[in-house]
Amino acid sequence: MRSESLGKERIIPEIPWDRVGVWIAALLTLCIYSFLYRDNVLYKIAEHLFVGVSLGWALCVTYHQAILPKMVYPVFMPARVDLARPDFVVAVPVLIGLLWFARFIPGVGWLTRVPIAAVVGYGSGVGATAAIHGNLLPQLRATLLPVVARSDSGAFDLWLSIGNAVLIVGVICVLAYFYFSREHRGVLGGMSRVGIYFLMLAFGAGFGYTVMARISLLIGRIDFLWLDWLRPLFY
Amino acid sequence: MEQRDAAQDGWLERLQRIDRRYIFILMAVAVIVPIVLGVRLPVGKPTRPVRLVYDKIDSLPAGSVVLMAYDFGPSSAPELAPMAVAILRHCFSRDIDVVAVSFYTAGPPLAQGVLDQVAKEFGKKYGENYVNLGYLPGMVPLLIRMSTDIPGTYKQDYTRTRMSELPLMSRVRSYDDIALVVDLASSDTPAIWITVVNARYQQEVAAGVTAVMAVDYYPYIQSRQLVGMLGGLKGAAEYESLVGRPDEATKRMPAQSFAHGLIILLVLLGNTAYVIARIRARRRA
Amino acid sequence: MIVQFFVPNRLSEDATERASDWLIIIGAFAFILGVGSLIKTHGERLRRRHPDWPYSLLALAAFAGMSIVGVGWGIDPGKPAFWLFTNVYVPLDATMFSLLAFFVASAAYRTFRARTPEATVLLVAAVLIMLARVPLGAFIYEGLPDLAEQVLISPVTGAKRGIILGITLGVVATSLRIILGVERAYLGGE
Amino acid sequence: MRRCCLLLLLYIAALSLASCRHRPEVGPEPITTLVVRDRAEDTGGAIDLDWSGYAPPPSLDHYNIYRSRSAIPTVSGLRPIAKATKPDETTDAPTSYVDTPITDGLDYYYAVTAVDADGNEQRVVTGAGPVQSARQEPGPAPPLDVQVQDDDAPDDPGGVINLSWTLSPDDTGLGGAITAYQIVRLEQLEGEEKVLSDVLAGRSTYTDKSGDPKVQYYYGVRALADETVRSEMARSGAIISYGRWYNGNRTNVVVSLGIYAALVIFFISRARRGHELYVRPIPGIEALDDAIGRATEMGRPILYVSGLGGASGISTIAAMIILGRVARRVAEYGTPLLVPCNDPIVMNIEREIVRQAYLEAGHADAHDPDSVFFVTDSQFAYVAAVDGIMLRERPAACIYMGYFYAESLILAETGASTGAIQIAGTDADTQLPFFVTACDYTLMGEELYAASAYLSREPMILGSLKGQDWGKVVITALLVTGAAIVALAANWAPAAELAESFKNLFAAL
Repeated sequence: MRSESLGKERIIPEIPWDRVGVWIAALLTLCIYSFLYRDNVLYKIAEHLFVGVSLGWALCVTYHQAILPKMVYPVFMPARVDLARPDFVVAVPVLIGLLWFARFIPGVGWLTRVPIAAVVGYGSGVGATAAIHGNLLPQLRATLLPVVARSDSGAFDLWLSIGNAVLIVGVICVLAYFYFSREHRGVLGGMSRVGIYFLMLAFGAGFGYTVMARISLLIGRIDFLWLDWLRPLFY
Repeated sequence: MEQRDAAQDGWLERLQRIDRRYIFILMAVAVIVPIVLGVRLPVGKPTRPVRLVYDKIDSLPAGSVVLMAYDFGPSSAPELAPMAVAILRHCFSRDIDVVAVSFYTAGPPLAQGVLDQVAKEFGKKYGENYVNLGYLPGMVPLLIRMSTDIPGTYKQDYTRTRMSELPLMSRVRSYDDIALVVDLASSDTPAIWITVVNARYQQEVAAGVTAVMAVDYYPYIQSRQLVGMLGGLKGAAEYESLVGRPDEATKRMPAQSFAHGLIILLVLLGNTAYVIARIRARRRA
Repeated sequence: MIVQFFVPNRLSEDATERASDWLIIIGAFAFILGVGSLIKTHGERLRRRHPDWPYSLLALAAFAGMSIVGVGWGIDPGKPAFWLFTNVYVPLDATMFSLLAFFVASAAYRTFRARTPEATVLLVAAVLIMLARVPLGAFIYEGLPDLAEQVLISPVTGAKRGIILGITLGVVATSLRIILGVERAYLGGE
Repeated sequence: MRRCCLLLLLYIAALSLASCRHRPEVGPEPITTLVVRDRAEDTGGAIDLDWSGYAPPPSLDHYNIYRSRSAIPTVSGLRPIAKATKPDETTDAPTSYVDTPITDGLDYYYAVTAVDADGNEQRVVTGAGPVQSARQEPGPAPPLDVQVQDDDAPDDPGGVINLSWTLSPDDTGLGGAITAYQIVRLEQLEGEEKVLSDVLAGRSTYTDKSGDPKVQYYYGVRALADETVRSEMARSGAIISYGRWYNGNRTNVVVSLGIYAALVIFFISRARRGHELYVRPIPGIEALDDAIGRATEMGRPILYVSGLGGASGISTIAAMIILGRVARRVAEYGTPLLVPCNDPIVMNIEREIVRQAYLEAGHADAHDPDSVFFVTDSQFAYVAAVDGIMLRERPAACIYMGYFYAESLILAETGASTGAIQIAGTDADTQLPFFVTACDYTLMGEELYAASAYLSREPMILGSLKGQDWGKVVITALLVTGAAIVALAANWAPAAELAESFKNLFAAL
């Protein structure tokens, strides 16, 4: 067995020697793992508890971090949000927000579309410019690479050149795959076939990277069960 | 002869369609055994993206401010919390101050735990050397707002202390006062930091991401939109070795290796069975 | 039919600020409707004595308990709501996520078969990365981690960039359709 | 039902009771005397405050200090300029304070209030004043020649002023007699100062971004020797800053958006005039109908998950559009539909969409509004619940459209284990590998948006798809040209400048 230094400096989950907490956490962890065998009573308990607690937490967070500082304080306690005088403009979004409930009142149900338009309109307005500015232009610029590349010393760099060429071909072929308004035959067909290989390669690599992350998480849980829950029972 | 063939085919078939639960058991064993027995393996040399982050922080003068975004919840903490610890140790050991934010509801308490733990090691004070601003919803608009007025955007910190009472915040008005943003993320928030904050305000951004996302962010390193990146537990382990304090991540690497080995073995096994079965079928035909 | 009155005026940073605050408030109201939906679903199950009604009761009780404790006593560290958060929410969340380790293994085993050339490419790339990302890979062959990154970085970056560019065009086109009012399906009608 | 309502009422009552816990009560004992006077033997700009107060330690947390140019009858609406807090748990809060820097020769009024641990402030205000600060000892030589200039960068939002000055003759750099320069801003030449920042000795420029555009300001710079010893203030002339209406750095964004919008609008209007448009078949979409058909045959429901993106995300919007078509088909066949939601806004919109779809299909009576329901906004609690639904309701088809995070594989593997047909579509490129491996059909990236266009068959939307394709052609052309130019530049020096300017076309500033 390893030395006792292992148990120190644990960050997650941060449970201050509270054995009850550890026991609850450990038992719930096992409840979820029981799902791997099949759906059962324990999993159902954990699942419903989880749904309830998570929504309750979300309500608390909304209350403390959105409702109070954005709606209540600006009007009733301006000093708490560093405002000199009450800010009554928040009434406008409050009214728009109330329109969500229009659905329950016959005849004015269409008013629900006002908040919908607000949310979706905002998203698309920000989305369009952000997409071009943050994605399209920089990504294009980064792809402008010399296919006949020289290393810093000025000598011809074969590997870099190949790498750059592959990259550019990859971008173009994948774009060809996403060309919708023409049948994929001939040159376009060939390019889109190549594009699929590029996509598969990227997906395979993505999968490989993910395997690592997911296993890290499992290790985290097993670490918790072992170090925080079981091991102290023996020592 | 005919009968033996069929029997073998059956065996191969079964190997290919093995019940998922056997795989689950194998996986559990592969992870539990190294942890319980405390197996050790070396970490290996740090990769370039990790080095870039380390070098960047290492080059900042004392008194600079690093903005750390804790954009992850407890579920990704096994991967990202060790990174946070390693990076914080690096910052605090170089007298760099840290402002923490979160665009993930469950982020702030985690941030607080990690910050307090590392601050204690280095005797750093809350409010002077580090601040946790907590979570606010609506990431993109917030980021835009922070470009002009960070204290005004947050108004109060995570424990609802007003900005005027946090000495560190008097030095941090906008991105101009921030030397580096480090986004520790379990979702696509680094892309938002890049597209909004790096693109618009030329703020340097580094990322610590889960291993899943690592592959997505290579293009950004190459296009220099990201200073560097820590990917997954391995990235954290590498940073730990750069900072010279092997910890959590380093200890967990052996179980990681075992589990990877298992999956690769399974894939090879499945494919061997598949190929043999196909060759047999073809030969019979 | 619907006026796109809410497209933010990008000229004014002030307007953007306002808009974001407003969206937070509008979102808070939608949240109330969401909570109502949950209460209704589970309340209905209770009333009809659906076979799973005890679980519904548990979910409602957990929700009510958590929200009352959290609203009343705050959600800062040291408060009861925070205790519930760390000892109930956190482990459940992390465990649910860690189920992926098992699913990744079974998905890899089930579907990683060299059936077609495309599938083979996927398979090889995945195995290569898996090996390279742990010390085990360097154990087999020292240059493997570097080799894997080198071989994969160009084509993978290329493919990703292709996807990103395509998505960007799609995003802008969809945004344009919405702003021009051509796309109205999201409003529930045409 | 009545019991439900009763429970709900009880809950709301408990919640409101709980939220009432933080009611302000009577504050702590007020302070008794407050003495304010100019600090002796300094170089000006400092006022000493001393007060005495009776407040037993548990009820007193700290003192708030207020300053104003007029008498302070009440502190409501004012912000404290400082707080005098206990240095540690065992020591009482201090009863004196030095207010610096302030402007010499102006009248100031002060008030101090006691605040208890719950944040309650004393009601009765104890104030003092007026008082003026004055210079009583010579300090270091001031900096000279303060110049101000309105910032004129292409992305200037207004309110940005660049300051420069000549260093004080006493400034010998860091470690010398002068430690720093203090920058202040004034709205009137002899008015109140607002301290902006201190810059280290040896520096002679500063940019103020905190001002408002179209407001006249004066600036002042002082050399600081230490906390109380400072030079006279060197003042600048008046300046008003103006912002730019148009961010010149972003011309390329406007131009590309313009070109692209023109392309899209051109094809949309062409489509409107009845031009036929071809769209290549997308396998995943064809599979949607089969899946609905199969579910109907089996008499099992269809599960539609529209991702974890918010309502304003483009992929979520695409998912909603597809949901609209699926719901219509489902309404025609009378197949049950389950739409668990993760975002309350999305839930509300999708309810509306599904209701409309049933209405259009002429089966408004068969519509169950609760088929679209909210689960929770927590990622994994949501997944736990959806997994439960899959195993208990056994849907014949699982459709995942929209933006996904790590949950993609949990959903897809659980779905696969129940034997359902699975169709996925996402632009979350991290999650595509999992959908591709675990689902029967996957719409990759842009295909998701194209699918919504394809399904609607509406010429205008197809037209925009055509515009998108032309966008790709333009990008490809740019890439090929660009790569050629860059390759040329790498090997032939004269082309380098051309390559640089070409690259700068895409600079995102």
